[in-house]
Amino acid sequence: MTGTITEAAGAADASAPRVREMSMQQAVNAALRTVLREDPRTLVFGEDVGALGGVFRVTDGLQEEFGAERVFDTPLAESAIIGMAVGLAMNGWRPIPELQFDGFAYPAVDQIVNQLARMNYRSRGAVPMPVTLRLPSFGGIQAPEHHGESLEALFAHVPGLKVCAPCDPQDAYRLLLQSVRCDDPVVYMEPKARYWDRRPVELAHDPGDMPVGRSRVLRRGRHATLVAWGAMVHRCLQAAEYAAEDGVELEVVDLRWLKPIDAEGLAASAARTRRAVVVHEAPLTAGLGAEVSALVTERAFGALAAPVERVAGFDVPYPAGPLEPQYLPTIDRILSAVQRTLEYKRP
Amino acid sequence: MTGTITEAAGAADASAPRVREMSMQQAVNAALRTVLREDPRTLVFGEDVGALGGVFRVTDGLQEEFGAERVFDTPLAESAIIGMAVGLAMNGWRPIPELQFDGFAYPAVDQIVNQLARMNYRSRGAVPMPVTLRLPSFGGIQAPEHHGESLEALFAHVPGLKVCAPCDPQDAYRLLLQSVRCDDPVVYMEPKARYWDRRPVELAHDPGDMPVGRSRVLRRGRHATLVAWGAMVHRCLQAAEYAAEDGVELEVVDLRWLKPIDAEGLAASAARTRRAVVVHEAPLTAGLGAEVSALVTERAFGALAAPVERVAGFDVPYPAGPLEPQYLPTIDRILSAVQRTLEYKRP
Amino acid sequence: MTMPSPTPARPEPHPDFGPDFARRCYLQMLTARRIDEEAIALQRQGVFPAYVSLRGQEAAQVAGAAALDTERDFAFPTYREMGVALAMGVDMVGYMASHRALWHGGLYDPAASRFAALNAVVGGPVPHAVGWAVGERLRGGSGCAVAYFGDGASSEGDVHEAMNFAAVYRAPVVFFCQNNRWALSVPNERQVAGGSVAARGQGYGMPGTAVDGNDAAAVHHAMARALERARAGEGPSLIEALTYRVEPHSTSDDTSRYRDAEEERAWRGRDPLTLLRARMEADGSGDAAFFERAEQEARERAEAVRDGVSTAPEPDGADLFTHVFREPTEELARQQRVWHEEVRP
Amino acid sequence: MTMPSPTPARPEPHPDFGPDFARRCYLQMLTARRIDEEAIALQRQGVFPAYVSLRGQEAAQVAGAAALDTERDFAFPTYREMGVALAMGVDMVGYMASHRALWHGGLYDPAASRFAALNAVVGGPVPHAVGWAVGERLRGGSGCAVAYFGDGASSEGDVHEAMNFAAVYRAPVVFFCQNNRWALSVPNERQVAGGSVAARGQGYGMPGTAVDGNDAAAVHHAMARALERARAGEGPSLIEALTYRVEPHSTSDDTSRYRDAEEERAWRGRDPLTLLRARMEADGSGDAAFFERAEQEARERAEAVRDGVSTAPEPDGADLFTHVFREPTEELARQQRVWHEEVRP
Ligand SMILES: Cc1ncc(C[n+]2csc(CCOP(=O)(O)OP(=O)(O)O)c2C)c(N)n1
Ligand SMILES: Cc1ncc(C[n+]2csc(CCOP(=O)(O)OP(=O)(O)O)c2C)c(N)n1
Ligand SMILES: [Mg+2]
Ligand SMILES: [Mg+2]
Repeated sequence: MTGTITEAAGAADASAPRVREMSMQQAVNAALRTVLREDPRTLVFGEDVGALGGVFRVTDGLQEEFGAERVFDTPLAESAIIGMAVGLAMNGWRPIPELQFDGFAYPAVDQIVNQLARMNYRSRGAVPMPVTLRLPSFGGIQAPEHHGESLEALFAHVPGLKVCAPCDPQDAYRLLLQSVRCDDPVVYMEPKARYWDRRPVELAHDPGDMPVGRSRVLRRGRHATLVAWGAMVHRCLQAAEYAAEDGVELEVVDLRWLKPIDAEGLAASAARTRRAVVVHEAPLTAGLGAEVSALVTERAFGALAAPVERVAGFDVPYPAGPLEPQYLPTIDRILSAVQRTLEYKRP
Repeated sequence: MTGTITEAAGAADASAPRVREMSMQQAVNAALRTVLREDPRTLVFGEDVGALGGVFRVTDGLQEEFGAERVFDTPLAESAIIGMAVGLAMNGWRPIPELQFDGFAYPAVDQIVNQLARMNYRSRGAVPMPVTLRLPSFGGIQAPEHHGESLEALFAHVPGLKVCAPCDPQDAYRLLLQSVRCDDPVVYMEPKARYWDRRPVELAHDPGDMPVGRSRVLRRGRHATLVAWGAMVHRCLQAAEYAAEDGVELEVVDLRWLKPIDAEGLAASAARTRRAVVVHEAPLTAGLGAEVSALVTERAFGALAAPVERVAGFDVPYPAGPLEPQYLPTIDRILSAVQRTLEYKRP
Repeated sequence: MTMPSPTPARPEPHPDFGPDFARRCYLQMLTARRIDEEAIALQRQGVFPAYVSLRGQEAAQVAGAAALDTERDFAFPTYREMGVALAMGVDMVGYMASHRALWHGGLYDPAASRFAALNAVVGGPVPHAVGWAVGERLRGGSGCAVAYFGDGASSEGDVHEAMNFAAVYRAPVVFFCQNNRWALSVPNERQVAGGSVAARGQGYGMPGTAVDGNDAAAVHHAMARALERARAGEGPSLIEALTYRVEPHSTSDDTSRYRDAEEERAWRGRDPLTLLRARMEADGSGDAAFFERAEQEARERAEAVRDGVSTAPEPDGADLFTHVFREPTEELARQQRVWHEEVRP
Repeated sequence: MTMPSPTPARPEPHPDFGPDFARRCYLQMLTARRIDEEAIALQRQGVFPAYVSLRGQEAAQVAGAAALDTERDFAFPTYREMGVALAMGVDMVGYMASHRALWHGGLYDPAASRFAALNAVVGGPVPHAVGWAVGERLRGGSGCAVAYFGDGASSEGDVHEAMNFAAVYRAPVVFFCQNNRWALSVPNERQVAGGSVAARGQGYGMPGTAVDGNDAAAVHHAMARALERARAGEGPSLIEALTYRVEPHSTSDDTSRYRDAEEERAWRGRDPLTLLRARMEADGSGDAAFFERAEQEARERAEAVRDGVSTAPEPDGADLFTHVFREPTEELARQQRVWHEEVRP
């Protein structure tokens, strides 16, 4: 594993963008190398990100390359990790803290919501917070308790935060660069279940026509739109494959930015297909799917032939191994929801 | 102030329900007295709830009546307050912790989400958590920073939690009794702006036909439904008054339970009026209004003549005094939204 | 950065620590060791997705927990307290079920076992112990709460808040830190400012004692004294059992990235089982026959646990919904119907 | 429950604390007192919705902060550090604007003032000081961070985490606790287990010193030493300034519910201004003319601040949106249009 990571890192060395196959975990690593190189104010820190290279090896080799001053371990305390990031930003740094797992972001919520997200506002712009909080997120890897949570609804609700979640290595690379270069705090949610997914990645330094807040249509279709982020994008693409076999053409939108949300992009797609299904891992109630549903309905009501469907985790604590596949949205559930939108008749 | 509270407390003494005018803050006090009396396992604790009687005097006189063993101050640490509540519940108590203000619930989020909400699940029902977390909430009193926040979307998203918010003294009394008697953890959100609102209260010990999860129609109307909770209910009622002058009859639904949400009740009302506007103080994006919008749309799509409108706080940090009235949903904004739903034409 | 290594107390054995007690401890420590080995094997065979070994911490866990009164005390574990579970008589198949990922909290009854559901939030359960203990005093009970946590956990705010609460309320709590020198890849030197968790006790006005965590008698002594103190109404204590995590953090970990194999080897040489055996051989409380019998019993028990957990049925999908609330909601019932119609395998 | 009262250090004045310095301190302490009085009056007149008085803590705040180098150090206040702001040269109208609720963080520039925006989260800013200090060392700078917090705040997990981080990183931080005996209605006895915040320092391997917080020279000495130590790369220190909140917690508070008026009276008798004046009269660093001039200057300054803050314009509603992000979003622009059309007064 180490070997290939080094190779990926090597790829980032040259200035000209080039295409290389790498896993998402390697793509994030390459992006971290890029920003650590391009901006001496960037710092990477968190629990076990140094010598160990992080529990997912995402920070592998960074301490070696950039030294223990710019890439360092912290003691085990999430609130202080974010509090320290705030203080570092106040002193001109661009911190890239990692919280080890989604469920361990909760102890840091106070520092995230009450401090990080509003320091720029509180200081009327005198104290900006260019902080990128990396958070290995979501489920799908049969991990222990608190290692499969989806906190995007919480973060998206917080004024002053931006939130994104890539679904493939290319976007992981691009979104991380954008997040770190952004002068606002960004929560960057890495879908653990896709860490080992290998794809060709162009190590381009420029996000091109993908500004902050823009979604992507990953598959065109005309019968209904599927909206998802993180690992669920992949599942939606699979569902679209199945549906295509039955002649149902599904459009798949990768939301990417969970705040700001590309309301226009979503509405445009839903207006074209007249039907939408939003899919996420987090529990249904008060999940971000509700926001997507509301936004689409507000902006495309007249065009909709059926109410927006939500396929989400159930309103239960994220379960242990054998129950995980029954908790997460399945292809069947997605297709059933599509079916309902297609068969919907006004009473 | 103390005098009237004592009077209210006196009212709770007798066994027969009787009607008395009291403020919401007195009604909560009376409800606390009732549960402290009826169940020796109940405990009230938090910062300054003892001798001071709480910063809003909601726990006034309780330590005097029930002793410093059952009503006590804690050191200043929100996470430990909830962690202690979890441990007390594990030892058979029914804790009623207070967190002093909404914004200071954030340091306790880890204990609330990762511990309190899932201990019953984690233990497969062996270790229930009959905890009522009292949280003075929402804005409208021109308070300092972090004293005007609305955390209902966060709590409603957490599996294992129930959440309610009364809008008047009667319901404050009833909902607190229900919350404390419930064997699940309940977050009980007290709208600070309504603490001093005086109304007749019947100190009935039985919630009657208002089970957990049931909403109330506070005003009948046929042109559109307004949905709100906490202090915004009052504002919606005012808006309905104004609208009535113009011949627009608005139905006003007090949601009361923010989890579980009365989806059926909402849908039934919206189906009758064919239009709905949800109003809340929290920022718009990923607020509970999105859930209400999605639920109503899912269940009443065919009947809706217009998309559900959301009138919410803006996606900005809760502001200081003079800007507060410009942040909170105004009657004008509510009426404009109503107007939009009435004028809506499918493109 | 170097860390002043706290000098651990090496007290005389507590009066309770007689020959019978030593034998019981040894048998349980050995059983824990054998179950641990079976668990590592089960992980290698793919039966467990992952496992966190307690190897090297058997004395800290078993000999300490042996001082608890399981009729009235209550333990609050993290994810590594298998030896405590064993010493307290927890159903070990139910305990191990958590590592097979059958149910996060395990499949034993925490209330009946007086051993809380496994807790993966570092530091998270420590305030629960304080709440429980405050409640115990209010009830007029004489039980004590024991909060288990690691050196890494000592950095968490919750642990500080809990200690302060306990000392303010003089609650009957023992804060039991197993300082195994590593918190995943981070050593004490970069984790525990000042170098001693025990030294934190003084700041709260409570006794803080560092003991040799690989010396069963020393750990037992410290725990027994702390429990006596708590039961006498004298308030909480903090014990730091100095030990070592000889295995990787978990089966997914790779220690070669961050620590010297030499260090591991040195500590394997201070094996708590070897140390206890030597003591027992010296004082005559264990002879060859005893150690042979112990080995056999431990092995049999470990195999039974292995077989039990390997063949335990997977939870039914309906269990997703059953324990979320005590008082069910219509919405969750509706979601369960969706599960029933669209997911049920 | 009784609390062992820590014996405060009464060191010789620091060499810096000469006659000029004493006069400067006295003037600023007096100015803080007069501004405080004006603020209370403004609250009574309804100009401020509420106010938190620092009365009695002028020595702890001003004499400590006077040791800071405002070219390179940085202070992290709570909501009660008006005297620190004054000593550091913060724009006091901008500072007081927060109490008039014009803008939560105040209307001064925290970056330029080297005094962070007011922070109402008890304990919340303490880790910021550590991050700032770690960053200062990384930059090769020689500045120190000073984290202000109260006795109540010492119970918060963030304060513990921050101290541990600072000591692990040997960051140039001074943890400055103003122990004014009360956290709203809760006295030290039920807040600070062990009775001493300073005693917590040892647990992190850092010096913890309790000083008489009403003795300007003692506070100054402790702060100057801690800054020297931090600048020399020797790491963080903890200072506990023992003082007293002679006023209610805030203008909305009612102390008769929870404390003895006698206690307040006794502490009013230990007024830090009186004490400093007595010292100055004794050692000749202040004569009657000086004190008269000081009174006049303080009063004038206070009146200017009062007038400034009373007449400061209210923020424009558009400010709701301006500072949420550095890089604006379309959605927020849309919401601003809604505000413009449906709300703008
Ligand atoms: C709050 C929290 N943060 C992070 C983690 C991830 N994590 C699991 S174990 C561990 C190290 C714990 O070290 P220590 O407390 O010393 O216990 P040990 O594993 O050595 O027994 C970490 C960082 C966690 N489980 N909980
Ligand atoms: C995290 C948090 N919890 C609760 C509060 C409410 N509160 C404001 S001040 C205060 C007491 C603070 O006491 P202390 O730290 O001693 O500071 P002092 O007011 O005495 O200066 C409380 C409980 C808060 N502001 N922040
Ligand atoms: Mg450890
Ligand atoms: Mg105080």
